[in-house]
Amino acid sequence: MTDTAAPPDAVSVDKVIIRFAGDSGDGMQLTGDRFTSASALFGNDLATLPEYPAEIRAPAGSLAGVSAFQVQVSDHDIMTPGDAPDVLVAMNPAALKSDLHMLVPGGTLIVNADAFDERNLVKAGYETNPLDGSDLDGYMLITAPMTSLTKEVCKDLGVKPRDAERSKNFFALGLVSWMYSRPTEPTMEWIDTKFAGRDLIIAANKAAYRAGHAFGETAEIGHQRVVVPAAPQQPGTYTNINGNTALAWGLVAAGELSGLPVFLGSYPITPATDILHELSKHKSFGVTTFQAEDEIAAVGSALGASYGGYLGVTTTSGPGVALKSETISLAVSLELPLVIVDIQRGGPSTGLPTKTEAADLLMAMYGRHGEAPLPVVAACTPADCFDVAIEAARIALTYHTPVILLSDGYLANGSEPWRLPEVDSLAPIPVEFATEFNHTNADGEPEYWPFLRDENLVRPLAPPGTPGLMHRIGGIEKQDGSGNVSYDTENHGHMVAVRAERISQIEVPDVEVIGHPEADVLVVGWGSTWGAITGGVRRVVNAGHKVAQVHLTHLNPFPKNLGEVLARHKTVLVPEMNLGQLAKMIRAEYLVDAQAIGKVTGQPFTAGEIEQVTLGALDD
Amino acid sequence: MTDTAAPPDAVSVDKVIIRFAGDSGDGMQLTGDRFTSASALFGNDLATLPEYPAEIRAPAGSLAGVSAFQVQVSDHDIMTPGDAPDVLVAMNPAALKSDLHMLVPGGTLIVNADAFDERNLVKAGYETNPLDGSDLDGYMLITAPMTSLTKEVCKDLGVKPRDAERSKNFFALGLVSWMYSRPTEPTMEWIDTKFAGRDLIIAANKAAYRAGHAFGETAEIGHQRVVVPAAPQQPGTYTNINGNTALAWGLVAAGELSGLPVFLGSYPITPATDILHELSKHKSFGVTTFQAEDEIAAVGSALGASYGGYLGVTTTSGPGVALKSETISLAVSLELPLVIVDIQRGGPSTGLPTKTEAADLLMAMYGRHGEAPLPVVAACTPADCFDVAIEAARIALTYHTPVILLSDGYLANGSEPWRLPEVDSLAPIPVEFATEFNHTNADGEPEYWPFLRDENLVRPLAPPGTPGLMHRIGGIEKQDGSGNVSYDTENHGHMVAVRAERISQIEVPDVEVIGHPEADVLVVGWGSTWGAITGGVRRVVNAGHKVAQVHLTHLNPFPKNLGEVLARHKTVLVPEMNLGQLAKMIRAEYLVDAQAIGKVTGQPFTAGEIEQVTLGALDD
Amino acid sequence: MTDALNVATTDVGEAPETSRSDWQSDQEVRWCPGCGDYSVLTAIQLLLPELGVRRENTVFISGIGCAARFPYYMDTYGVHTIHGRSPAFATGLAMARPDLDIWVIGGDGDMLSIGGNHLIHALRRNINLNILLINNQIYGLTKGQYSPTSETGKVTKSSPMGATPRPFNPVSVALGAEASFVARTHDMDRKHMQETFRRAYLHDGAAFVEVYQNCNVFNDGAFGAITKKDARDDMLIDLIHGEPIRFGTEGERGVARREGGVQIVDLADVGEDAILVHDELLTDPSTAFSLSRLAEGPHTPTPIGVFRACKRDEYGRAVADQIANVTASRGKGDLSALLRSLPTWEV
Amino acid sequence: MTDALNVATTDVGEAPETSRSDWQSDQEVRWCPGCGDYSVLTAIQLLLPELGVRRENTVFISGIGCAARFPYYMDTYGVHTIHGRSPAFATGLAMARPDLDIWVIGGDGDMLSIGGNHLIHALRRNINLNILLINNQIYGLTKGQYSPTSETGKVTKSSPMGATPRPFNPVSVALGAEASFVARTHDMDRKHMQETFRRAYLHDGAAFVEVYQNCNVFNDGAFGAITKKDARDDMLIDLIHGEPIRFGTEGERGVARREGGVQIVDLADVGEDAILVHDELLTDPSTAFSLSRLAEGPHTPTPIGVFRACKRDEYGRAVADQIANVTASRGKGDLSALLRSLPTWEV
Ligand SMILES: Cc1ncc(C[n+]2csc(CCOP(=O)(O)OP(=O)(O)O)c2C)c(N)n1
Ligand SMILES: Cc1ncc(C[n+]2csc(CCOP(=O)(O)OP(=O)(O)O)c2C)c(N)n1
Ligand code: SF4
Ligand code: SF4
Ligand SMILES: [Mg+2]
Ligand SMILES: [Mg+2]
Repeated sequence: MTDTAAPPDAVSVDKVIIRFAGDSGDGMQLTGDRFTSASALFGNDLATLPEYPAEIRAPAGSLAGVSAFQVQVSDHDIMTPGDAPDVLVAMNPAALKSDLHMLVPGGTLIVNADAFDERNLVKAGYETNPLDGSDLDGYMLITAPMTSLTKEVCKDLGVKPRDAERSKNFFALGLVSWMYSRPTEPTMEWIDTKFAGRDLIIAANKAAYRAGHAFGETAEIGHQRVVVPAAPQQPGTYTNINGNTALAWGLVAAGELSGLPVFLGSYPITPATDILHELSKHKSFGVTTFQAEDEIAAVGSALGASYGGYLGVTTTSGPGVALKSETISLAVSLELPLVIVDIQRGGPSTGLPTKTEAADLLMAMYGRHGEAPLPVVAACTPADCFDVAIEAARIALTYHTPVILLSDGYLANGSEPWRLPEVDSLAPIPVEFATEFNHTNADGEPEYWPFLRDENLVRPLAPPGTPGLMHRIGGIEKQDGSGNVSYDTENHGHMVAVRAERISQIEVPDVEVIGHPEADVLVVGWGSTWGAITGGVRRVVNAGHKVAQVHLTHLNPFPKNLGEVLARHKTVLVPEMNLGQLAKMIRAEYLVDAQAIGKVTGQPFTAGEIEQVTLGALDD
Repeated sequence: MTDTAAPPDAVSVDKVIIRFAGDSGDGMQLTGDRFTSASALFGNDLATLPEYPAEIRAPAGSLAGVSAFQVQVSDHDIMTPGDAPDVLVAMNPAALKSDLHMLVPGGTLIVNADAFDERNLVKAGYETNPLDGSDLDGYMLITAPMTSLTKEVCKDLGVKPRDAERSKNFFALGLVSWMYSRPTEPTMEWIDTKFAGRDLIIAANKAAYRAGHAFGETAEIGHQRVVVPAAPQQPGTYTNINGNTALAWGLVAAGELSGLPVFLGSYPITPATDILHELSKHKSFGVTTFQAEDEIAAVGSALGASYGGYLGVTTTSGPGVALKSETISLAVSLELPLVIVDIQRGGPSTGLPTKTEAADLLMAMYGRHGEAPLPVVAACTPADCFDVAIEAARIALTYHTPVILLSDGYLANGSEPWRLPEVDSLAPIPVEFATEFNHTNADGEPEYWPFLRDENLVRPLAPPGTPGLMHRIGGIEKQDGSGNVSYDTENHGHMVAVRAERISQIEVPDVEVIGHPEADVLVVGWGSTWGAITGGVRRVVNAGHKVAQVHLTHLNPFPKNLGEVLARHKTVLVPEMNLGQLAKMIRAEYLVDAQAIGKVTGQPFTAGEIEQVTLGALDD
Repeated sequence: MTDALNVATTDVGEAPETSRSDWQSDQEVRWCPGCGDYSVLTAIQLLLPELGVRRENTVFISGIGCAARFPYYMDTYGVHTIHGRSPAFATGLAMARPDLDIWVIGGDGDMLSIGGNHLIHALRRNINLNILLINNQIYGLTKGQYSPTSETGKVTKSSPMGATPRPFNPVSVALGAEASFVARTHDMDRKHMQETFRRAYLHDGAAFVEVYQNCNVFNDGAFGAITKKDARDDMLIDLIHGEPIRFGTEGERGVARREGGVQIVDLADVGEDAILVHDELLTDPSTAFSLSRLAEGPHTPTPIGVFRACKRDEYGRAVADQIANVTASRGKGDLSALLRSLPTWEV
Repeated sequence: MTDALNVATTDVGEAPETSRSDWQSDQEVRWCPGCGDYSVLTAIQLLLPELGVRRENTVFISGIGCAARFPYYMDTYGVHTIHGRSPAFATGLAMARPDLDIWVIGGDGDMLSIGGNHLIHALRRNINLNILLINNQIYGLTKGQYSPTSETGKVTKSSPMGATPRPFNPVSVALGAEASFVARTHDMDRKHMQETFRRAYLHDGAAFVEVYQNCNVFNDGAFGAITKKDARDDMLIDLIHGEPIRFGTEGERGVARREGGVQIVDLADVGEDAILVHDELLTDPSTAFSLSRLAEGPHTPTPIGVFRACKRDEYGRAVADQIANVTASRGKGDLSALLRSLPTWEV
């Protein structure tokens, strides 16, 4: 076994999409993750899509229990985990049944033949064994007795057959690593660290990996060895990161940049829980995490901490935002900083908790009683979650307002290589609390007015503990300036207008138009559709069509130049993982005939789909 | 004292606007109410606007404690309680201070001179007594020592001075009734009933009323006696009703019309609480009322009752709707009937609980996670609350969906004469529950599919207790048809589409265009702005301008002809008690440059304001 | 019109006999292999045929969580609502439909964390519900965070250094909330579960049952110290109405009163007469409360069985009675008369 | 960077002396004349100068309701949040700012109806808050609906035929929820209030005080039977740590244990030695719970004073300690290192 990254007999391709699918117990996420990491270390660009089964452990071997991990590995800058896999690894009949339709025609199909026994076939709903018939004729089929070969190599190590069986995913990894010329060493090292202290397991996993690798070398699997060369990348230090980790780190960074300790009030909910898990680990940054009794207490405690001078944050998914809306409305009224993170999932109601969707935009905008405007930002890639978390905190702390940050299940669990920023290059977030009187009353005495605004209409903040500046605030309408309760109707009208204006005046960067300079069709996107749109538009532009793209990180307020950009293009398409929510906002704001391209199947868009609709729009 | 409705010396006017203002303890609401009832019995058309002080009892005599009741009495069909009062009754300095600016120039000002003592003047913030200077020169000032005269006439009755003082509002009522030639008898009868058993109070109130009446007759108050003739009205039986009572009765009626018992789950909140109070009285209609521990339990219990085969209803205001949104999303997913009533008030947050506003429209539309569409209807006058409550129930029970009904504080507490419908003329709401299997499974066995839809995409309902039709439903995505949990991504996309389509297909009546047939300016309204818009547009049309009006009872789905109607007019104005929420919806839907005319001062629009903006739009 | 619900409900008369399989739905049960929820399900599916109730009159209402998947597996009516809200939904249903047998089922997170308020209000009101709180001292469905019943110091993904707050004792919470029926059982003893659930079913009003349940994936063995077969004799104190509270292989230990509570004693030390005779019917919940304090957590001898079962007005019935009384005294509502109940005038 | 909050907080050192007026804000107090809330306000404004605390370190957090207007009248920091959520808001504030004295104040509707869950969780966690539940057994602000503490049968606008559910006993609820400090006082005795609030202030952790308060507009006289001057001797049982629980003009009655609880006895019948000596410090809350059951409602002799005051870890400090410990052992977090904590590679 060699560790040459590019063996002499390998053909070079510019990208490959591989999908590992198996039972939840088969370790497919780990396998996919390892393949990804090895590819990342090798220097490829990549994008991943883990797909877990629905929340409860389904019976082994069932269709409901299928877990899959798709990764696209490329020698160039890519945007998505790919449209259709070139290679499908199916560890059991259920995996084959559920995912075969995705494989490109003529694609490579690797199956664990041992798993295709009577019991598993029945569970997957096969009447006859698909490996026997001619159903798979259109694919390059590689059947490997993964379980038995793994048991075999483990026997000598003294590993019990039942334990040995668990290592069969490393067989698959070894085989695919051979086929795609991935380096072996990083995986060996990783096994050593991951299973440190459990020597038998280390030995079994390594043996299985090597067996798979050897199977590739020796068995006549008829598959050409392939290499995906490294992608040209900006020099720097890279790590492979998923969206939720990046988001958590962004919040830690925002705390450091602002000099404020972070307080996270949260209640577990898929797919947001991992942010709570991650932040719970970072106490040495002064991060306080609080697992509240429910979402209302989660946001309430975060707001209380913000009032106390912390950077208050709350993380949740759609159902949680719905529950939090009354308190968010209080935050709007109190004009306190607060970051509300919504990792969107399939809805309505409990919906599809483990599938992605982006249908909470209008709730973020309007899901509160009364006129209660607040800024909304959205992340576009896993690594971007880091930047957008900082941006959300920056807006919250600069303008003293709650901010909603939208991410989604696809970004949360998907990962990509991330060139680490230099910490010193991150812009500080200056925060200054009030320490002095700011007003003189009729008797000529100085006093503190909590709602005396600056030129940006921003009020001062004096956390409790500040000598002399004692004051009272609340959710009842306040006199602008003094902050005293006011039932005055004119003042209320004024305050409603001021609250609207102060949000609409927030400075956000202009949108950049990417693509053809004189495009007829403009594709407008937000959130995790970025990758698919960029990929799709790039294909169409490369094919010579007049198409361009803008991406919105800031959904409220919109970038100042957006209206003018929209006006320049004949056709405006808005692909979204909902029924057209951003399209609605654009239409209302700019009276532009933005066409909604909705996808709400719990699956992200592929670049191919974007390519199709864009071409379709060009035809019109 | 005569009871001639139109004394021979009276001048006739077509309408008068009277505002009674005093301390919360002065009984102004009762006074206004009595004046209104007497006028109603007399045959006038009328519209009222009660204005309570903010929720906590303010100190007597303070500005915060002013309570007022405005009524417009007319000989023709009127729409609003009037722009500016012709007559202001000010029972104390605070009332004068806070409301004088509203009075029309040259208007009649009636004050209780006894209340203008040092203490009260200071409390109201007057440095000198305004009755003394020349500040009131522009008005027809009538000062009456109401307190002392009332005490005087009560002395002989054996009423203690402190108790007698409480009757001074009847003095004011007597005086104004004399001036405006209101019949006396109904008020005497009403006093007898209202205070039955408390003879001294009856005597005191009657004596005070007569004293006020006599004061008008005898004192040379220099005010011409006036009569507002009866308005031509459709023959029928009339009652004077406020919006919350009408809404409660509408719900009772919906129960009767559908044959379903009504279940109200509610948590008290201003200005919705009175609906709970009213429905609690109607147990003999089989109405169950449940004061829940919070809004979430309120809507949850109502949904549980709906599942059990009741007409489930929940009533609240904006903060409550925010809290209920997660459960409403469940109702969308379960496709169960449910009526959610939102009596809007000033927001955001606690806002202005006793002031009106209509800024919950976009929350009603979009305030839920995921794509969770539901029908939205809004009432336009107090009496209309009856019809719209029935309409909301009809949609909920016909299409098996939650429906949001929007009313507001102005409608809730305001009243108008209502010609009672014949009960037999109300259209029944047919409801049929499933009793039989509706599907045959693969084995040829019959079964019940809870999500097998009819041609309107409506699913059947089989409440528990129905033999044989046992089934399970939940908030997780369901397979269309069988209703079983389904994580299938295509099915989810299908269900999202079906849920959207079934709401958008709901049949609602077309809008009617009122006003000039070839109007350049179309004024579009919803909710309680109806009166002001109708009044304002009528004035402009009568002045010969090309202006028309449409009113939307149905906000989702929009009436089918709305787009075509909008397209016919050059300018579209949308006056709303918010910053332009309906305007946003119209712009997004029809790409029409609908202009938002926002008013968020806790006060309804006046016809005059609508007249002004409409004229302004004509100038453009 | 509205006097009777026009639902085609069951004729009166004997319910047909059923067997366990009649209560099993066609949905595949999807808990982790080895999960304690299976035995709870079995206990219920074995009990219901014995109760002689009708499937169409039986409803399972749940929130969200592993335990809350329960309704899908029962061939009865069922609603899988949202996290924490099952007692609220069930309250409306129970008030509307006193003819139904309603079971509310959910986890410790569902009913004591997000749903705590609805639970205590349902208990206070004494709504006619059989409430099963499946306590595994962990959030199962969201993959292992500490719950309001997790022991102090519990290390989980959301508490890597140990969770600091003190847990609720669900039996104490229920008693503090005026519950009229409070019991505890565990997933390792199907018979005991069945008997406890039967008692809950027979109770008129809100019956609260805490079920210790093993989550073998995220909190394996949380109750092992007391529920393992060979530990039970010494670690489970079975409360039986009218009997002295004794336990131990030979019944050699028992519970006796002491100043300000109850305590575990050796019979050898105090004699048989000192042992407390269990009385579920006491109107004063103080003794039941004391019993709930015997064990701080499931690792010292722990009482199971019915702590309290006392009669109190059921809320739904009280509300229905008001409706019936008014209707009897004033007659059925007349809509036309209602519209004319304020002063009217003719034009 | 984030080790210390960059708020200009007070220097250490003695707090300056203050007088009552220093604690009065410039806002006009707007309760109904005669409302019991006035005397609660006075008690607090008289107590705080005695405690020698700093105004800027004192915060009042409330929800919505008449009682919840409290913060506006105090010249301290204050937030009038939303209905039911004050314990949640205050929990975040207390965890963030252990240097503050936080008072949470609200009505029976605010804290036991909509806010019940936050309350019991704050008590369970033992967050460092002084919680005053102003119980007038009615919804005052919304003009008179029954509350979760209204007596069974209460006729109000929302219960014209009488409210049917059984009320909560707030002291029992708190004890069932693991509260470490539980007390009761009433608005007619300023001294008693002051002393009870002082004890709450001194308690480390969550201190829960139920204050019987007369709403003279919507529920006048609800507590009259026990709080009227001439009734107090016979109707209020003042719990004093270390002393036999006696009451009556001559101290002729007292509280004694009985099987399964406590009861009121005549000293003449049982003798002085039978009288229970009050012990707030008992770890087992059973006796405190029994005492809370002595009166079904405020019309028979009712215990006031401190039911329970026992030491337990305060939550905020436990959380802060974890942060301090990690920081001490691992050093302050280094962002650059964090970003490099997963496998990295160089390009
Ligand atoms: C509003 C809302 N918040 C959070 C969640 C996520 N969630 C689902 S179940 C659960 C807790 C599960 O724990 P438990 O109730 O103890 O049930 P178990 O899974 O242990 O049986 C949580 C937090 C949700 N579905 N909805
Ligand atoms: C979310 C929400 N629901 C309801 C209300 C209306 N509301 C305000 S205070 C209150 C109850 C007041 O009772 P309590 O808490 O006992 O205080 P009290 O006025 O008696 O002091 C209610 C229902 C509200 N403001 N917000
Ligand atoms: S996670 Fe735990 S509670 Fe949930 S199904 Fe698995 S074993 Fe059972
Ligand atoms: S309504 Fe009652 S509680 Fe509220 S201020 Fe008036 S007397 Fe006090
Ligand atoms: Mg659990
Ligand atoms: Mg109260």
